Amino acid sequence: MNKGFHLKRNETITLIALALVVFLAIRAAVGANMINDYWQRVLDQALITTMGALGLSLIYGFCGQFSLGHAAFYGIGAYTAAYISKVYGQGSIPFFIIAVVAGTLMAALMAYLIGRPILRLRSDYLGIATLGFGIIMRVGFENSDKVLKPLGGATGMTGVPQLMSFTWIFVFTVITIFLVRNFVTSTFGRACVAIREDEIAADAMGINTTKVKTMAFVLGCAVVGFAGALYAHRYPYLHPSNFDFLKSFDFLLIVVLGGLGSMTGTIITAVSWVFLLEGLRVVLGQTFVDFRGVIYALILIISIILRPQGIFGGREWKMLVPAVRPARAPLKEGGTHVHAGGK
Amino acid sequence: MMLEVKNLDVFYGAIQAVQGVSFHVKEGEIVTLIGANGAGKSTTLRTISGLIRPKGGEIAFHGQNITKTPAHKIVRMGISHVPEGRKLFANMTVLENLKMGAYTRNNKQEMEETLERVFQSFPRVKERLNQLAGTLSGGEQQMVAMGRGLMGRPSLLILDEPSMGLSPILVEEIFEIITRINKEGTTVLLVEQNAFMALQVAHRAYVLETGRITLSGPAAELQKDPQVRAAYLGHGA
Amino acid sequence: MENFFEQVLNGLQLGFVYALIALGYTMVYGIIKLINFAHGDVFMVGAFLGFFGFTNWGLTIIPAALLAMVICAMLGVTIERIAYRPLRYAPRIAALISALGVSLFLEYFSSLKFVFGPNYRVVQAPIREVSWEILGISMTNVQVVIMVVVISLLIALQYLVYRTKIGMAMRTVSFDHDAARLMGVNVDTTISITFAIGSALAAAGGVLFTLAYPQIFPFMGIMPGLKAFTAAVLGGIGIMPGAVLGAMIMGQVEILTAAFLSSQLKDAIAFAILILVLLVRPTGILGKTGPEKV
Amino acid sequence: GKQEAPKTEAPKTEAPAPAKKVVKIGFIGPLTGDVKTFGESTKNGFLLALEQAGFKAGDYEIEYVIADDRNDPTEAVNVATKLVSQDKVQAIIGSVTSKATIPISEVTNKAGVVQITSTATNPRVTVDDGKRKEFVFRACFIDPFQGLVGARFALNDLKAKTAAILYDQGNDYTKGLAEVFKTNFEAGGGKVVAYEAYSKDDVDFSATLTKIARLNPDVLYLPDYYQKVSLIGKQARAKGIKAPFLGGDGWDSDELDFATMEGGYFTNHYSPEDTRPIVVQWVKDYQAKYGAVPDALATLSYDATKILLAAIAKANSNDPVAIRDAVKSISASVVSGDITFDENGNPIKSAAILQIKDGKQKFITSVNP
Amino acid sequence: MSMLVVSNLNKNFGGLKAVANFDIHLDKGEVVGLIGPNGAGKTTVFNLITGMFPISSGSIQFMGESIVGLPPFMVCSKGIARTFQNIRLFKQHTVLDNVRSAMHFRAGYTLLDATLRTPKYRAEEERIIEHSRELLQTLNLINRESDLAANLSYGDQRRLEIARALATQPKLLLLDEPAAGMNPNEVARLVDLIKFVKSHFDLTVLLIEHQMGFVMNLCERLVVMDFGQVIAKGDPAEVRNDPKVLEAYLGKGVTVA
Ligand SMILES: Nc1ncnc2c1ncn2[C@@H]1O[C@H](COP(=O)(O)OP(=O)(O)OP(=O)(O)O)[C@@H](O)[C@H]1O
Ligand SMILES: Nc1ncnc2c1ncn2[C@@H]1O[C@H](COP(=O)(O)OP(=O)(O)OP(=O)(O)O)[C@@H](O)[C@H]1O
Ligand SMILES: [Mg+2]
Ligand SMILES: [Mg+2]
Repeated sequence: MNKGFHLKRNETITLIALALVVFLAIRAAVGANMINDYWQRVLDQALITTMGALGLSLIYGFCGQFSLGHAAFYGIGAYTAAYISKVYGQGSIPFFIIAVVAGTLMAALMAYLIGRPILRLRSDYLGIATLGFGIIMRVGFENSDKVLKPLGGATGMTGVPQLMSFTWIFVFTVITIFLVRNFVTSTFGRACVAIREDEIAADAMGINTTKVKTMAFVLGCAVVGFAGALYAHRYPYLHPSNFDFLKSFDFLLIVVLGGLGSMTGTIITAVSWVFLLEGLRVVLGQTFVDFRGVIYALILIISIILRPQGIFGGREWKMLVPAVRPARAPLKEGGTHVHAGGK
Repeated sequence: MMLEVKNLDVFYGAIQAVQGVSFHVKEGEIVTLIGANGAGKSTTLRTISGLIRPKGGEIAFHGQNITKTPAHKIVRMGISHVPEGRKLFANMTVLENLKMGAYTRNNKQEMEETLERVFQSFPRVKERLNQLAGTLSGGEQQMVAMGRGLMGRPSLLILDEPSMGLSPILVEEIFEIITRINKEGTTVLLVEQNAFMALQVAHRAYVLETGRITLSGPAAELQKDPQVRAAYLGHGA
Repeated sequence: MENFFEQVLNGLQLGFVYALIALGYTMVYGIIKLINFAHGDVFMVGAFLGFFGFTNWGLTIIPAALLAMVICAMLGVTIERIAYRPLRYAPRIAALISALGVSLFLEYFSSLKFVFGPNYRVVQAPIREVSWEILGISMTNVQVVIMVVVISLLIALQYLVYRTKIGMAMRTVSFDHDAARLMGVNVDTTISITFAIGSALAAAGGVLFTLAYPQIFPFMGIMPGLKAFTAAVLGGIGIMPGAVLGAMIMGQVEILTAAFLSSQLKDAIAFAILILVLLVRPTGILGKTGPEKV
Repeated sequence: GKQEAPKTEAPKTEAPAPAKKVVKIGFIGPLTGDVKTFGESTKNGFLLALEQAGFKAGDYEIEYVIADDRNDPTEAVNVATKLVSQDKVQAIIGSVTSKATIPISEVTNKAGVVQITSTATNPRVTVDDGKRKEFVFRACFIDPFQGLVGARFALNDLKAKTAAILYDQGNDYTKGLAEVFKTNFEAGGGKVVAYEAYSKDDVDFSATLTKIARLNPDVLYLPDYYQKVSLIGKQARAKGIKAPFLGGDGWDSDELDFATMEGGYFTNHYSPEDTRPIVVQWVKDYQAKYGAVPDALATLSYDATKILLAAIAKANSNDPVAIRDAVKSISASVVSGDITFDENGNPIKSAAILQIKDGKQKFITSVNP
Repeated sequence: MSMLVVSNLNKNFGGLKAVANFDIHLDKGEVVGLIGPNGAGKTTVFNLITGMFPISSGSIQFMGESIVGLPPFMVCSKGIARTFQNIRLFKQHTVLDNVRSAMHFRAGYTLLDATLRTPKYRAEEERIIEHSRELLQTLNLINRESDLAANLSYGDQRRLEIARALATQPKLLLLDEPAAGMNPNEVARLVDLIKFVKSHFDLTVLLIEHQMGFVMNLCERLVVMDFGQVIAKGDPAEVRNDPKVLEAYLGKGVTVA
């Protein structure tokens, strides 16, 4: 067999090139006044949501761990970063970086502390336990001002320097995509899918399921914590209701509509979903503004009925898939064992 | 004619699993379908009992077209299908599983009698009446599944690989039971991997290869057919 | 001490109210393994219908409740037809997302002006509240009605599912649709009946709920629905006595925390206890444990 | 690079005035979601004010855009950005809650668009971290005023020595009132025997009410909206609490459970018994158009819009800076009283104390700031 | 050399004694068959050896070391791999990925290597694919490597389970009814395959099977159990004529190829 030539090399470069083209196109559109502040903001929100959804995609889409508390980690990342940036940073870039790193790590740490015990639970039970964690965190956010005054508690937090721009957010999104892709296409990602498909068999095949599940959970939460930290620097006001269980459902439906185990689906759905919500505003105009929620719900029901496996269910865009060359066709029909043993 | 299948075409999405299959089963017969893995045997059976809708072809039971009849109505017409992989109700007890077999029958007295007959065929089942079916061993489950099929007092019993995973002594027993049920008046359509045994108990047989019937005839004849021996009986090649 | 007993009684009332919703939730889950997020919203529709029954249509409590139950049963069957049946062979999560969509739809649609409208309405109960003093603790007729209804429903449902033919059919459907069909069970009908019963239960819950907490609005189903579902999980989802037990615990934890610890923390403590219980019993208090057969 | 950051934010210059003689006003409110009913009221008030003005202010035509924030902070920012950068409005009326209004104020103030919120009471709407948001105003009281009035009324008129307070921990309106009431009640020599929180979705208050019943306070302060206090009031009476209820302008609605709240007092912007023609006319017009008695939310939104229109007329300009300056120095007579603004964009106006008596609101006294 | 020594093993499920005082002893390089009536406890023995269920009492020694109480993945990493009676593949994984997943604990790179795509990651991934493809080639599945496991036919799925087990590079292979659902012709091919695999990978094999043709052709030694206990052991010829085995398991008319 052709030793050492199983992996392709080029897809990373293609991906970077593509990102660059997209970036320049958007910048050009902004320059030509084709994208105003509003759509720019929607785009930024879409990218931040994409990051968060990729985090859940790791946890649920790839590793099959049903989490209904994703937004809580979004909040942990956002509040931690916001606190540091507001109280110590006051607009300085080094502190901003420290803030973002701290937000990410705090989300990861909390994910580890809660994930370690509860990842033993299965499917709906895990879902409800994570949901419970989300509600506990919300109560925490609501009372946070009793511990750290600047967090604002139930009345929300203002005064975080708005340092995030499209360029930053775009670069971070691309980095996140790479990170998630590299994880998913490694042995760790394969172990995750194995656990999703059959935890008992995965265990029997030597996969330390507790460890891998925790890893995916911590990583996925770190990613959404990171997204939260960016959110805090792009949206001037943090409020506990930004991070409650209804927000967790938003992430969930993006991951499911995108198709479980598909990064492509998650990314495309996250962006389109945010644009859809805002687009409805434009489409419905003032007369039908009341119907926004109704139409949103209908679109949700219809999309899932039309594509129950999600838009990209199980499939992945070429540039994101593990680049394994196809096996060279075997020389003869049949395998080696045919010649061995027996008659 | 009890069961007549004509030109059956069945698809899974774009894949055609059964292609123009025709065969029939006469009252009182044991007919077996044999063929390699993935030949389409189970698919054919699932189509007869209404679990899958065919793309083309016709199925008639006692002359009545049942091609479009829903599965739950077909059961009432007297066809019991013991599916591949047993499909027991894992979280119900053995007894409840058996009672489910008589779901379409409303006669309590009759049910008690049938139950007794099932116990006679499978004494082991009687020992486990209150165990949850999901915790039985493979062989035990197969016995319950067959028992459950018999509880409906079918005129046609469809068995999909009843000997799978059973110990030799039970395989023998299962085939004995099949013969006995048949003698008592139940017509049997049997799918088996164990072609050797199947051909021994059956009156007639059909060979299915990648979705088509390639051979048919009296079981005794097929047993001697060199092609069949080579492909399905494992010796003589 | 008297205070403590009175608080326990408060907890009982809240617990029974949760149980009322949790029973329907757990039954539907038990049969089709779907977290029917729309259950809380059917409950809301039931509450509105009851309200219209006794304020606009001049009905007394029982006819109003029956009417609400019948209409909600039809609503439940319709929802299943449109939003869940097409997903019967899809992954479980697809139906859950659809349920989420239905839930949002019912909430937003109901709050349109020409439907129920967005307003909060005060329900003037059609029965007069009477309270008795027993050993210094007061109890109301509403509390008694709710307790009696929950306990009878529990017994009726247990009987239905474990002793009747339709119940047997439901349990086979819960396991494997094809196998159920092969027994002669009409799967579609069975699921429709399940939804009809579940939704009628939700409606009954909605009407009784307004007796205890006389206020209705289109989003009223979310929190009680969530708490009831949590209660069902706590007790072991799919198991009806578990739903009642879980609801009792949720009620007590919430009330006792608010009474003796801190009203701010009551949700946090309630869910913390849920998580702790699940860690000890991963499938809920009455949930079946033991190794999976490999 | 680091120069980038400010660029994508709206530049900190004032929105350009259109060449035509047109002023575009945006309205933001929760028109969908669980507080849609608040959004509807404020929208009604807004539209009625525009209609009565004939969509004109001074020499200027008024155009308007209506937008929904679903009472969600993220959506509020998006929609405010949309109104500012896409619809290019010069002024915004809205939103209802502080949770949606604070983020909007961050956008409007940066973009130089005038904003008047009808009902967001949190001080941070107009002043944050000691920095005044020059373009942002409100038509309602801020929490300190109503809380103070309530506390004084309890001490002096009701002669209360002890009070119990229940508030929604997730809602800064009720939380703010509760805090200020507590401070002032205690400062005035009273004793707060219970200070208890609940959450927005709670329906059962029996635990705290049982506790409070045993403490037997002289007054029960319930600074929440009408629907919640109706529910709490009912359960409080069932628990045998006899003390009068006291609350804030959130009570002002036709949908308050008058039977339950009978005998309770609340602070408000005006009294429906007020014979000023503007009040009488307002109630009449609103009823004619919408078939309901206006609640506090509708009234304040109406007032906010009227103030804005008056300012536009006074400035006779569509330049947001000119409009802002006109608002600052305005002295308008609107439904909720004669209003001027203090340096923080808060209205200076008197409060009324009303009682629920025989199923109606009854004027008790008026309190000046 | 002793590969596996199980002694006095017991397992109760509630009141049911599924395994009772069970003993078995495997030497390196042996192919041993574990047979017995349905419900005798054979699968349970596999589950106990591989750590799926906690044992009630007894001892299990693998290469001189006790593996009692180890979780399944540890048991696997010590060198015991298994297949399942009811096929448990990773259905939505491709055939190649099924095999690669089983090499997870042998992948010699860290999360950091994976994230940064270091040369080490590349080298190891190359090695993993190389090895996986060799296995697929051996098991005649290479043509289907990019198909989803769910789309394979039953026989292919059984062979993929064996390939996946081999990917963990075991010393001891436990096969639970590998020939179930195969026709005699396919069974004969499977016998050849297992013989080849055994010698090629230097394995010890313990297998459960009901098809006597398969067992007699393949196994050097048989252990027969009933009601959780060993009722007979020895070479196939001895066992076949043991009256207890005949009565409990084989029946009279047993046909052995
Ligand atoms: N649900 C399904 N979706 C797609 N393809 C299927 C499905 N079920 C079966 N097939 C395919 O249809 C063909 C026939 O399958 P079937 O199960 O009828 O074969 P069989 O003869 O019963 O084989 P076996 O002996 O393995 O049971 C096979 O190629 C199989 O892969
Ligand atoms: N998880 C479990 N819970 C309860 N009982 C169990 C469990 N697993 C197995 N049993 C019982 O233990 C006994 C042995 O089962 P086991 O599956 O080991 O049998 P087996 O020898 O493999 O049979 P077969 O050849 O039919 O597969 C059976 O009676 C079975 O019902
Ligand atoms: Mg088959
Ligand atoms: Mg077994």
